[in-house]
Amino acid sequence: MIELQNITVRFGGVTALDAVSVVFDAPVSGIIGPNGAGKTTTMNVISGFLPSSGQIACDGEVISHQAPHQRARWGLRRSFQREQLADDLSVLDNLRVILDELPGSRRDKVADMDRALEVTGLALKAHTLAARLNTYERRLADVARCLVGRPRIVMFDEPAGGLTPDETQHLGDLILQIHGLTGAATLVIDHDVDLITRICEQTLVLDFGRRIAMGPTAMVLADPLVQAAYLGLEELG
Amino acid sequence: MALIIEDLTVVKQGRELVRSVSMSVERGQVTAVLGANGAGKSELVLAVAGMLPIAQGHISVDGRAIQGCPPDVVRLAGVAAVPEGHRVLSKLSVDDNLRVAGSMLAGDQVGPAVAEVYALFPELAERQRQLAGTMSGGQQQMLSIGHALMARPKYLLIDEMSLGLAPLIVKRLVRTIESLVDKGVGVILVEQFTEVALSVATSAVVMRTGDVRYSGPASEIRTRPEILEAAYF
Amino acid sequence: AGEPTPSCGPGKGKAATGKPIKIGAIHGNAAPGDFSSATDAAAAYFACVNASGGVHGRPIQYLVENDQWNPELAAQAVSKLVQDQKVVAMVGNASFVEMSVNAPFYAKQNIMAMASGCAVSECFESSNIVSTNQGPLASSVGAAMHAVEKLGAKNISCIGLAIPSVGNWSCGAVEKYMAGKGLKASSVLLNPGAPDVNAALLEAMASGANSVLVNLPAGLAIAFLRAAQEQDLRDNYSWTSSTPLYDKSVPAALGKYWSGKVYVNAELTMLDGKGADNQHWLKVMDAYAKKDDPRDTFSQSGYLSAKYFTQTLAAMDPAKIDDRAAVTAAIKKISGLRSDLSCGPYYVGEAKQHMPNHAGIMVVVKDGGFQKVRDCYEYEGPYFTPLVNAEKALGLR
Amino acid sequence: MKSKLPFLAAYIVGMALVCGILAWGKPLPMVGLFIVSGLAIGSLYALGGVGLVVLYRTTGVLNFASGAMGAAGVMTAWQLVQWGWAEPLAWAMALVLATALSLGYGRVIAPRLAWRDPVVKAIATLGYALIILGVTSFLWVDQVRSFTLPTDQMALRVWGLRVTGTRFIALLATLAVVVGIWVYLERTRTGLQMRALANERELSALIGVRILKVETIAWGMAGLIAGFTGLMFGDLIRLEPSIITFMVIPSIAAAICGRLDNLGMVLVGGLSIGVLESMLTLSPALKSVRTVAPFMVAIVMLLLLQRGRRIPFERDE
Amino acid sequence: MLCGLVALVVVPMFLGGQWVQILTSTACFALAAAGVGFMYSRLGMVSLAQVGLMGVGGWVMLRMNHGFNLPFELNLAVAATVTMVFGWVMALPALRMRGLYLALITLMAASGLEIVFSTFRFPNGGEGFWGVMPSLIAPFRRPWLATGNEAYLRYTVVMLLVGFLLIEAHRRTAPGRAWAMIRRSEAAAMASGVNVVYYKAWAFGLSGLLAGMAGGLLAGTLGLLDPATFRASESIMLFALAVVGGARHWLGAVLAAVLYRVLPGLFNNWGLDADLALVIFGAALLHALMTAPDGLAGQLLGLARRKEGSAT
Ligand SMILES: Nc1ncnc2c1ncn2[C@@H]1O[C@H](COP(=O)(O)OP(=O)(O)OP(=O)(O)O)[C@@H](O)[C@H]1O
Ligand SMILES: Nc1ncnc2c1ncn2[C@@H]1O[C@H](COP(=O)(O)OP(=O)(O)OP(=O)(O)O)[C@@H](O)[C@H]1O
Ligand SMILES: CC(C)C[C@H](N)C(=O)O
Ligand SMILES: [Mg+2]
Ligand SMILES: [Mg+2]
Repeated sequence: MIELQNITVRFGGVTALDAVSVVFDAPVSGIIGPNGAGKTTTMNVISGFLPSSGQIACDGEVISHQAPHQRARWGLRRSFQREQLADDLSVLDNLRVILDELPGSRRDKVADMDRALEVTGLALKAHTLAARLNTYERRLADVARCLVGRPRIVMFDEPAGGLTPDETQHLGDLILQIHGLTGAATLVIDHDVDLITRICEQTLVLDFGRRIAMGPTAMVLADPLVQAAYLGLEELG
Repeated sequence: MALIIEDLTVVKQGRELVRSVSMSVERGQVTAVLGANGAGKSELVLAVAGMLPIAQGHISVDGRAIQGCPPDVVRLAGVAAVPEGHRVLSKLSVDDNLRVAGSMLAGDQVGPAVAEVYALFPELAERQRQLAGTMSGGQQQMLSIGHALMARPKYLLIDEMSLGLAPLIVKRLVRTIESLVDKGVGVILVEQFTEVALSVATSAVVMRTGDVRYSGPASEIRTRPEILEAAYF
Repeated sequence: AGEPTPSCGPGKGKAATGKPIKIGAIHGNAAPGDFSSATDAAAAYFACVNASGGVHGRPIQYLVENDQWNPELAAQAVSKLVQDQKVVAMVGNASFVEMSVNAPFYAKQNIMAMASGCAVSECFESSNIVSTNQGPLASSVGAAMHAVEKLGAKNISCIGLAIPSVGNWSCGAVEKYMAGKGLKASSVLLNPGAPDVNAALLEAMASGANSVLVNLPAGLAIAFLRAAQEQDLRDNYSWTSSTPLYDKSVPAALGKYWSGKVYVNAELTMLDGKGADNQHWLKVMDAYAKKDDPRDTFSQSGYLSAKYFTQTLAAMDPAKIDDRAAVTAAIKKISGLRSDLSCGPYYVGEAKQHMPNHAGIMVVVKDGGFQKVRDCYEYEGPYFTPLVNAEKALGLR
Repeated sequence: MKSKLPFLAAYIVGMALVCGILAWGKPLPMVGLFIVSGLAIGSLYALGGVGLVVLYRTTGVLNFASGAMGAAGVMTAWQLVQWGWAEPLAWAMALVLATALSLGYGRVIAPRLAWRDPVVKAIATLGYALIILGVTSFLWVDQVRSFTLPTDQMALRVWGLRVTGTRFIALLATLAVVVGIWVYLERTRTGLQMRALANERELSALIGVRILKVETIAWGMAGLIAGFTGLMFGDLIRLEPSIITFMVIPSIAAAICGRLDNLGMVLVGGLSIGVLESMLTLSPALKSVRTVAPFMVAIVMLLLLQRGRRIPFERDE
Repeated sequence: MLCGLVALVVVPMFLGGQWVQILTSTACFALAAAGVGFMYSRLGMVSLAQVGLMGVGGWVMLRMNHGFNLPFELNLAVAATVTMVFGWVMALPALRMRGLYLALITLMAASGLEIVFSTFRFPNGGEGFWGVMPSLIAPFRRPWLATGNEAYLRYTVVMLLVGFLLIEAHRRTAPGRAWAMIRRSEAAAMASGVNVVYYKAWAFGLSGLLAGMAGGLLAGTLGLLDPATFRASESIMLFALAVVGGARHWLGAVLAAVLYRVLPGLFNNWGLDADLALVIFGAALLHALMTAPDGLAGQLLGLARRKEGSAT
């Protein structure tokens, strides 16, 4: 369960998030909204990259006072809208960076990484330099990074961007497995409404930094406010 | 009157990322380029734009050869490319980004051209003074497309047009493409959302690992999706 | 043209043959300054010696290295000369860095360096280096003495380099000299690369001095004097300088403004001096040096070192000439050599400190050139007491 | 820009405080002398810094060779005057030479390094500086020279210090460049294109900026400023190629005060560095290291300007 | 490896005194170049103060030598540690900065050090804290294993190898991975649990440690140091050469030092005018930067690899 309480973020005069309060209690939840609505900003706040007012908690544990790297060690994982694997490390080493910072025996860590590579189907590419991966493989590696080291919150920022429908399908399946494998709560931002509909039980809709809807995904998408602001259905109609 | 790519090969670090690819688009037509990841579509776009060296092949615009020309000459020749990954001039404001993209227009043309882009993307108009680097991913994508539109091109190449854009915007863009095509612009559209691409395309090219696997009318792919499937797997 | 080519050394005309005697030298020639004129002159002199029959019939092979103002290169150069080439002595060295780096090495290898262009304290306060030139300390004290005795200086501001072994050392000696006279002096130290000389000028003004002693390399000194000119201070102070300003290109660079106002201490005789040795120096340079090799104080100094060295070698047992220890011993025995180029006698001796040349002349910048205003006078001050005692012991006084 | 004003005010107050402490107990006329003298040298730092920032903002290259170009120019001017050329012609030739050197680099070498990171581009100019310095010191062997401009004869007393016409020219020229370049970059199309190019050269080309043309103008402009700066340094500092060449390092200190971006701050930074350096002479303990002032000020400024900056998400920045 | 060891023992015996000196100095600078090189290639951080830091190490080394009667190794350890801490203190406030700004702040520090060195000089056995006296310097104690010049060269080369191994050990373990991540993006590194400031400071410290060692060893070659060696422009030059040599590989550091010390030695031996040598040097620097993006080491290794490829 992820709780955001009264989160406000300002950039100079612009209010990117305006007193947003929300509780995500599904295994996989979505965040949607028009461009610039504040979705990425929300993830950045959760990661601790941006100063904000308000409070962030997970399963009752407040994490908003922690530095970003402490949150990561605590169990926060995320991908970026512009993915950011270390190009001069192998896929395996990209995972190992996370485990390096965590306690645990070497053997457990190796097993942990093996499982992540197995699940994502990257086992054969484990020793390939990240620079050699194509877009899809990089997304898979992102997922693998989110599987290691006992994650508690996992966040994906537009994971399906630039993927083909089949790749999106497969990636969606992987994301759905995360909760079962690790117990982590997952947040997904994407503009692919089909993907959100398929994998997210509940969805938050932001517009101009404000929460305009929250609830079961199907219900939220049927909301006329959401349709007007995001899907543009009536405009087309 | 067409943008013609013939026998194009692109080599990067000893690997042939694009191998003898030929395709063309006429003024007022849309060619969709489809294919799974790593097919070499982005490299193709960059090569046409003059951003990657070409190992072999010819590219011509309305009969004039442009292969080997630097990017600014290619754009002056009327070909505007939107590269993948919403690239913007991060330290310049939105307004300056658009103005500088209008460098080849006559001085009095710049204002109206900027206004047109703002009309298409009111989201940008609200943020004229904001530094482009601080905008959200989708906003940067709009700006990146705005760059290309500023040149009032004869041919437009867009790599991953819908990447990071809200459905509402994608719909709006599709209509814009259609109206550009009506005005006689030739468009090459690289898309993962095949639906979107095929809804506007007249012809289609399907690529896989650097090769062309299919080239023909778009309608055929719409009716026979197995062509695509073959290219994807 | 038409003049007979000069002859040098003990030889009697025929060019020398046989196994060469290897002599080394190190000069500094790179970005901040060119100190090669001493070795140029020494090379010309040795060429002249060889053409005139060499020493004991053998030619001198003169090996010159450039330290490029780089201490490591200086150390490498000396290794090459002393260890690899096995030179028997160093003659004509002129550098800002070489001596401080290599002084311990010379002592350890028991080789003598008869230097011609010493600038730093280590050069004068070392057992195996002896220099023909005076360096900043002696020259500054000489200038200060002139300022006090002839220009009415009561309080001197000594403008030196902010380098302990140069500026602090030499301006410090000026302060001690003044204190000994019951007068005042202070030091203003400038960083060699400092772009701003104005603040130093203001500092000098603020010290309450009535006389300014410029003890800087020529380029910096000119910049300093131009700052003073900018403030139109020519007539508010008396102006003296140590040797570096005694250079042909200086009067032009200073311009009319300073004509008759800047008094410069010269370590050796005037460059156009009429003495036999000075004339011989000029002739040797014309005959054996390049046209554009400078004819300056360092050149005189290099000539003199080479000449004294040749004399010493010629007086040695020919069998011992390739024996470095013997050559060193012979050099250390030098005593009472005289020349019209310098005011006092030249001597070496066993000592931790060598500065045979501590008397000089004064010239003034006048009408685009220099005029002599004071002939040979010996410098006073506590620094010279041990030297005077040594000279007494050698029977030179 | 607006948020910088209180910062600027705080900076000036801080500087005044430090100088006040240094001047404590000293007679006022003397303090005045040191302040004016500091402003005089500070304006030279500023001039050098402004030249660097102009090129950096227009091409993204921090040019370690600008001092060397200026040095080559002023040495040439000196030589031509020695050969009896008319002075204005000799000055013009200095500007022409510096501009040509700058253009040569901008056209031949800079494009081949365009894709390297800014630090590598900067150190490459050091290579060029060495070439120019080497040739200059080879052609003009070590010898004392001096270079004077007729404006050295005119002077005005400011707080007891005589300030020559040349110094006023240097200061006014700095001001003119600050204002002129600001207007040029913000108000003209070419200026805009230069900013774009400095931001990202490849993308600028893609969106239609005529790179060669714009870069030629930028390097030409920078060369002209470097040549002028060389003439000023040759007159006001010393006519020694290596000294003028390495003046680029304290000039960088001034440039840093404006974060390589804000020309106004470069001016303020340069002047305040000069004043601080001059005032340090008043402290017996610190006067021997007063030339450290530019670097200390630059470090403090950069740290202050850096405060509160967010994590960079992108690779560049 | 064996060949290397044999060469290490044998080669110095055949070199002249001059070349022993040159190579010793080369080894010292290779150590320092390795420091800047790894920081640049692994983290994208540029230090333009490395030679300045060598000066700090050298200063401490001389201070220790003339002040206390301790063995060489202990002095060297102190010098390296002090320099490391100095590097930290210098870098800590600068760690939020990146790219050119970080480089320039280190350049400013180097310029400051240059002035401090030239004003106060290096200790030569004099009185007081600064320890400078005007006459002959006091003796310097070399390691008891290596008092002769040849032995000292071997000693320095061994220390250089130790330095390389230290970097390599880092590269293959957690710090190396964290650095690669930081280089990619600081945000991504933090999101992976990497304490960015800590690891950056670590890198600076390691680089400073190597500089300190290098400076201490350099002090041992002559038994004294001169401020002219540690000018800010030398720091820039060393970084430039580290890039030219190839920052990603230890061979690059060696090549950088060879260009920095051996080449000028050769020029000097050939009697080339110092000014013209500067011109050649500058031109070579530019040429290498333009044509060898991975440095000379990258080119050489690429060549070797291609040869191997065609052989098999
Ligand atoms: N430094 C800044 N200054 C001003 N505005 C900013 C700054 N950084 C972000 N913003 C604005 O904050 C808003 C929120 O951005 P955010 O990246 O969260 O959008 P998003 O919902 O992720 O959009 P997208 O779907 O396009 O990725 C945007 O309108 C952006 O322009
Ligand atoms: N420098 C490089 N060296 C080796 N391979 C590379 C390099 N750059 C890209 N590639 C590879 O080239 C292939 C083609 O890339 P490209 O970006 O053109 O594909 P695409 O069809 O646009 O797919 P998408 O953009 O959806 O990933 C990819 O497999 C990629 O991994
Ligand atoms: C440094 C200078 C003041 C000294 C000069 N080299 C001389 O011999 O007098
Ligand atoms: Mg976003
Ligand atoms: Mg692509």
